[in-house]
Amino acid sequence: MIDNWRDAFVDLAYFAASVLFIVGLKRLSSPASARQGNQLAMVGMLVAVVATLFTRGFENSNYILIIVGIALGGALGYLPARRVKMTAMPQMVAIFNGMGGATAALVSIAEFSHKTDIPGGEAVSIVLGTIIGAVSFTGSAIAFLKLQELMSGRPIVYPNQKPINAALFGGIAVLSLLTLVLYDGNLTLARVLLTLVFVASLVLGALVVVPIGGADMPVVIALLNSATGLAAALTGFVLNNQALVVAGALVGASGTLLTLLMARAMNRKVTNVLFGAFGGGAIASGAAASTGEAKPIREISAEDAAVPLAYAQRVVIVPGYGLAVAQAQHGVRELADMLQERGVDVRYAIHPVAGRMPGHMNVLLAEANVPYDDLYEMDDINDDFAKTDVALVIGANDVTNPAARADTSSPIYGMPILNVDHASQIIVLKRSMKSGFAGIENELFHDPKTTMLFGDAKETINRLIGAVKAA
Amino acid sequence: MIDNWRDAFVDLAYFAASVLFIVGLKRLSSPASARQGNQLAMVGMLVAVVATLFTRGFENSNYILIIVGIALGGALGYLPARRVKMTAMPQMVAIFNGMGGATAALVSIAEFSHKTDIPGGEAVSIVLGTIIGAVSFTGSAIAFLKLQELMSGRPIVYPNQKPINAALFGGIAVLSLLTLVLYDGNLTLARVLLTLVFVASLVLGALVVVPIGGADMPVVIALLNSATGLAAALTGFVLNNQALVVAGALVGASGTLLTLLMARAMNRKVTNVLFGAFGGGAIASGAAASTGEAKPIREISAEDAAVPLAYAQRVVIVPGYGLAVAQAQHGVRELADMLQERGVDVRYAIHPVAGRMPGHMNVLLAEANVPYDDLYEMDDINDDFAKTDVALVIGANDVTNPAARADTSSPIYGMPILNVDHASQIIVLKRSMKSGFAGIENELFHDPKTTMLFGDAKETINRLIGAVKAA
Amino acid sequence: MEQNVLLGAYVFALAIFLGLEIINRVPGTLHTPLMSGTNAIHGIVLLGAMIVLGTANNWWLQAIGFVAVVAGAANVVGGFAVTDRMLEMFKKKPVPGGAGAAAGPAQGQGKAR
Amino acid sequence: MEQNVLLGAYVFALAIFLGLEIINRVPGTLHTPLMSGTNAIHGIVLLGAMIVLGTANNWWLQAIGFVAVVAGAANVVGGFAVTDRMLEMFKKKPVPGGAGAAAGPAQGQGKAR
Ligand SMILES: NC(=O)c1ccc[n+]([C@@H]2O[C@H](COP(=O)([O-])OP(=O)(O)OC[C@H]3O[C@@H](n4cnc5c(N)ncnc54)[C@H](OP(=O)(O)O)[C@@H]3O)[C@@H](O)[C@H]2O)c1
Ligand SMILES: NC(=O)c1ccc[n+]([C@@H]2O[C@H](COP(=O)([O-])OP(=O)(O)OC[C@H]3O[C@@H](n4cnc5c(N)ncnc54)[C@H](OP(=O)(O)O)[C@@H]3O)[C@@H](O)[C@H]2O)c1
Repeated sequence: MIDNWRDAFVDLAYFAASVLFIVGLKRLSSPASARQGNQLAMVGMLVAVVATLFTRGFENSNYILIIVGIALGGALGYLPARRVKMTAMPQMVAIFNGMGGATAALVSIAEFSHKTDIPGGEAVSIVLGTIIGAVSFTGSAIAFLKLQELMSGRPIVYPNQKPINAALFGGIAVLSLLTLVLYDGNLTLARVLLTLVFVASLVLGALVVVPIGGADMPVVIALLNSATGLAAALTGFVLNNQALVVAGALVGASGTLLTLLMARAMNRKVTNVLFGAFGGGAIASGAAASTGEAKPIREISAEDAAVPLAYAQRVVIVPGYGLAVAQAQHGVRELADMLQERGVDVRYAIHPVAGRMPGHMNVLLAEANVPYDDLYEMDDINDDFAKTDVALVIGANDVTNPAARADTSSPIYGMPILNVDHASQIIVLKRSMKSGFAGIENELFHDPKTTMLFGDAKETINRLIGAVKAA
Repeated sequence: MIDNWRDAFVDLAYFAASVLFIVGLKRLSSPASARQGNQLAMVGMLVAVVATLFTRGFENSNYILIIVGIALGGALGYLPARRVKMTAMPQMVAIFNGMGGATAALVSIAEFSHKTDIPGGEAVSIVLGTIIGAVSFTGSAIAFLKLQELMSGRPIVYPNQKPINAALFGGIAVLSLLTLVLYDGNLTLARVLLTLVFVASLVLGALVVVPIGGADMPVVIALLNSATGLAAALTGFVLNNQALVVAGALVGASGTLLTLLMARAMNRKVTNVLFGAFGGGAIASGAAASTGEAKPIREISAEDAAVPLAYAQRVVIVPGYGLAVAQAQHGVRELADMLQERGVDVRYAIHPVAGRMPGHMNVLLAEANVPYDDLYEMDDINDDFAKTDVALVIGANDVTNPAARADTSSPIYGMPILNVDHASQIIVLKRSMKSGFAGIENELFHDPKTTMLFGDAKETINRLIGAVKAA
Repeated sequence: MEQNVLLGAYVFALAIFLGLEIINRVPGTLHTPLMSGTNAIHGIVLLGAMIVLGTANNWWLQAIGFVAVVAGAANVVGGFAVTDRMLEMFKKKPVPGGAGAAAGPAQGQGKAR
Repeated sequence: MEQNVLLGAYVFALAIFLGLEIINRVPGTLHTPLMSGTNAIHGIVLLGAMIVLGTANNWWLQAIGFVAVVAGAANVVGGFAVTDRMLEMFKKKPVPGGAGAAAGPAQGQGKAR
């Protein structure tokens, strides 16, 4: 009787947790309620974890291990999460995602290694959970290494890349099928095979991600994230635990859609990200970039740039990836404050894929305490460039490239861009004439209205601050 | 083995049907794909019905009854559905909804009358399914009678209405509880009790809907629709049939939300609809209407009205409930064609709650083959009234009432309205100075720019057509 | 059985959430066809009636089952037919008769929102 | 069991549809927090690790289970913490220092879309 109540409590708690995840995810996907949504999901997780402690059949001696494990893992997760710099968020997400994938794979393997009468559906779930979890683990780990620059962020190409991956994939498929065919008769052999599947999947995960460039990592992480969700759902099937199925499937589906949305926002195809470099575009643009050097540009000094800024009525700041690289957000904020004190109307134009992860600029500028009201999304500010005296482009490139609007042959053709070229005057801060992420030349820099202020963004901004003070 | 395959086929078909319902509903809720969505749901239903014929345990002799029953019911549904006039759609939906409610109640009763070892959860589902199905049946029937004008459409008030309903409701609750308490020991008695619950619920459904005015019926039908969905889901629990659970729950939830959206669109509270007349507003407006007679109005003849129409550049036609009553849509279409041939730019302004059901005007005008491109939703045309020479208001009243914008004491304050009063000239076609659905006076009719053309809309339009020809 | 009830509750709750999510933000024009379309969908209860009638082993159950099948079939067929008729009217028609401007079909759909 | 698998499939499919429905049309600004938030949610697989460890009856299963619990807990706690930090930055702050115009909080939220 008591046991029945206990089971009912656990079941009910899982149900409540599932509902909390759904509502949380729903709120997470709307800006005003996003934080609350995350907190609802947290509550759901807490409920589910506590309920799991009441599962029947636990060995008493294992409780202490569980508690210690959770405390240890929690600390390992919490400390870096609170400390890490905002710009390092993507690699944090990657590493946590890898942890989840590892968990799913280990749980699948453990279930296979101690259960005996495994029905067919469960066996399939176990094998798939092992593969997907393992791929997600090593894939995320490589993504972490690349983003953290412990490994080169450039696409790494090794000989026979495609045949090797194909062979590995085929091997995993064959081993998996063998496992499923054999386990009913020879469980011991099947267990060995599953271990091989696990190891091969680990290698596959790494090999698939190694050739992908660092800038594409957000898409890759989003995809691996959705894979881990799927693996969690599969684990749920094996354990007959609906909270896992619901939460895992939610994440699997929403993660997949999110991946597509992110890829679309940066005008990339997911297949391109996974299986190729920038393709034809990269070559064409390389050529364009080299011929581009011939066209005239106008350089400007910090002192000369300070004058139009200080005496403008309206300035729009266009931040890009270079701002993040240079960690110039605090300087920018200072410069903007100074200009605002002088009565200049300063606003920030935020392109959805400026930087290297969606929302990168928002997070970065928020870190420097830029008031949220000064940030304008692309659609809200694009018409205002025509009325802008100075557009200050800081380490942004592709998101201002007018070729996206007009040049059908450009690899970024069709990507919505900021209409920086409509401003009366444009000042661009970057280190050289090098191209940005898409590797293509930017006509904007040759526009007669544009002047270039070369140098690392952080230093240049500091010089600008000094010059504005003097102006 | 064969039987296993058979079961698997049925299960799979139900699963496919559920997915088709979901995708169908999804497409139904977007204008461009709505028809396709309905057809997908149809396919789902067909799949589910065919699969059910393969359920195991059917008596061979009953197949013929099933086929005859489906054919008979199908014909009873199909023939009126194809023949009925567009304006009679709401009552058609009501009667079909009632059929569904009856089915759910009957299935619940039948299950209770032949099953023996009924678990608690199922018993609860049976009782609730009986009550909700029965209420939905008679409620929908009364709604049908009212809309079909076989019964007065006015709110019918009988003495002690509230106590009677409360007593009935209490009686049903007590009988239901008794049924649930007793069925385990004395199933025969419980069966009798359930029959009483059924009968009482039938009476309750009728009594609840009788006092509601005909104009509120769309909201009531939407609510009963969602109730039938819920009853179907409950039946699904009893029969352990997930297709019923999924489809029923989908309809239950979406129907409830739809009810709220519809009520909000006509600025009504669902509780008001169910439990009260128009409340304070009705009284206040009665007073306003009587004092209103004193204010000046300007009448116009059809001949005089034809001239500004024929020589206007831009005419916007504002159809309302009176157009539906007068069945004047074909005349209006003819008039518009004539004007367009003369080079006048004629458009229709469609208010979301013009008429007596959402989308009423679209359906009505579509019936008269008005090109869909000429219909403009409120938000799309409201700014254009200022550039309109003549606004031709045909049997519309509340949806043009400027009090909704300005007069905070008005019962319709806050309802978005068509900015008819911004047009250069306004011609209103109605029979008298009587008020519309909300029962309040309309300042628009006293606007110096407004002229009134009294008479039944159909006749007046015909006279207008003649006069335009002559002009 | 226990397990079935629990899973049934998940199915029910998820379908509820899904229904709410799908209907959120539909334009007013679609309220009536949607009401009528969902009306047809809950006619799925016809399956229940078929099962009752199919497994009926006395005249009394046969009678209830038959009535239920007739009513359910009317709900399904009538509901879908009415909805289809309504939606048919919504679709773009060739601009009839002497009317002037003929706009592209894409435009017509765009305005639907 | 059969029945469980079937119901599990319904739960899975409905959750998939629900996930797709919810994520449809999110603004770009939320892509990263959403990715990170869903990342934390799939940490639910920690429950699986707890069950493995809790029911483990040999050192080998205990070892796998323990590693899995640690990794799962890191996923959950770290994921939620990172997401919360990100979202915290999104919320409206009092306009700092000498900056000019101070806008109402309602406005700030409205612009978020
Ligand atoms: N947001 C996302 O989710 C995401 C994810 C992946 C890819 N992407 C892609 O990334 C691009 C983002 O566009 P974007 O305009 O922000 O960046 P971008 O096009 O990559 O250009 C960044 C520019 O910053 C300059 N820069 C680098 N370090 C700098 C420093 N320390 N100081 C000053 N300047 C520096 C670089 O020029 P120099 O070398 O000459 O200084 C470079 O041209 C888009 O193509 C987008 O599709 C975005
Ligand atoms: N669409 C919905 O879903 C729905 C559902 C329920 C309620 N409502 C409510 O209904 C109202 C709809 O507004 P509405 O402007 O369309 O209609 P309305 O405000 O009800 O006014 C209709 C007008 O048409 C006139 N009329 C009636 N029969 C006529 C005929 N044969 N020829 C010419 N005129 C005739 C009436 O005046 P005379 O008697 O002087 O001719 C009446 O003032 C709103 O208040 C709305 O909230 C809407």
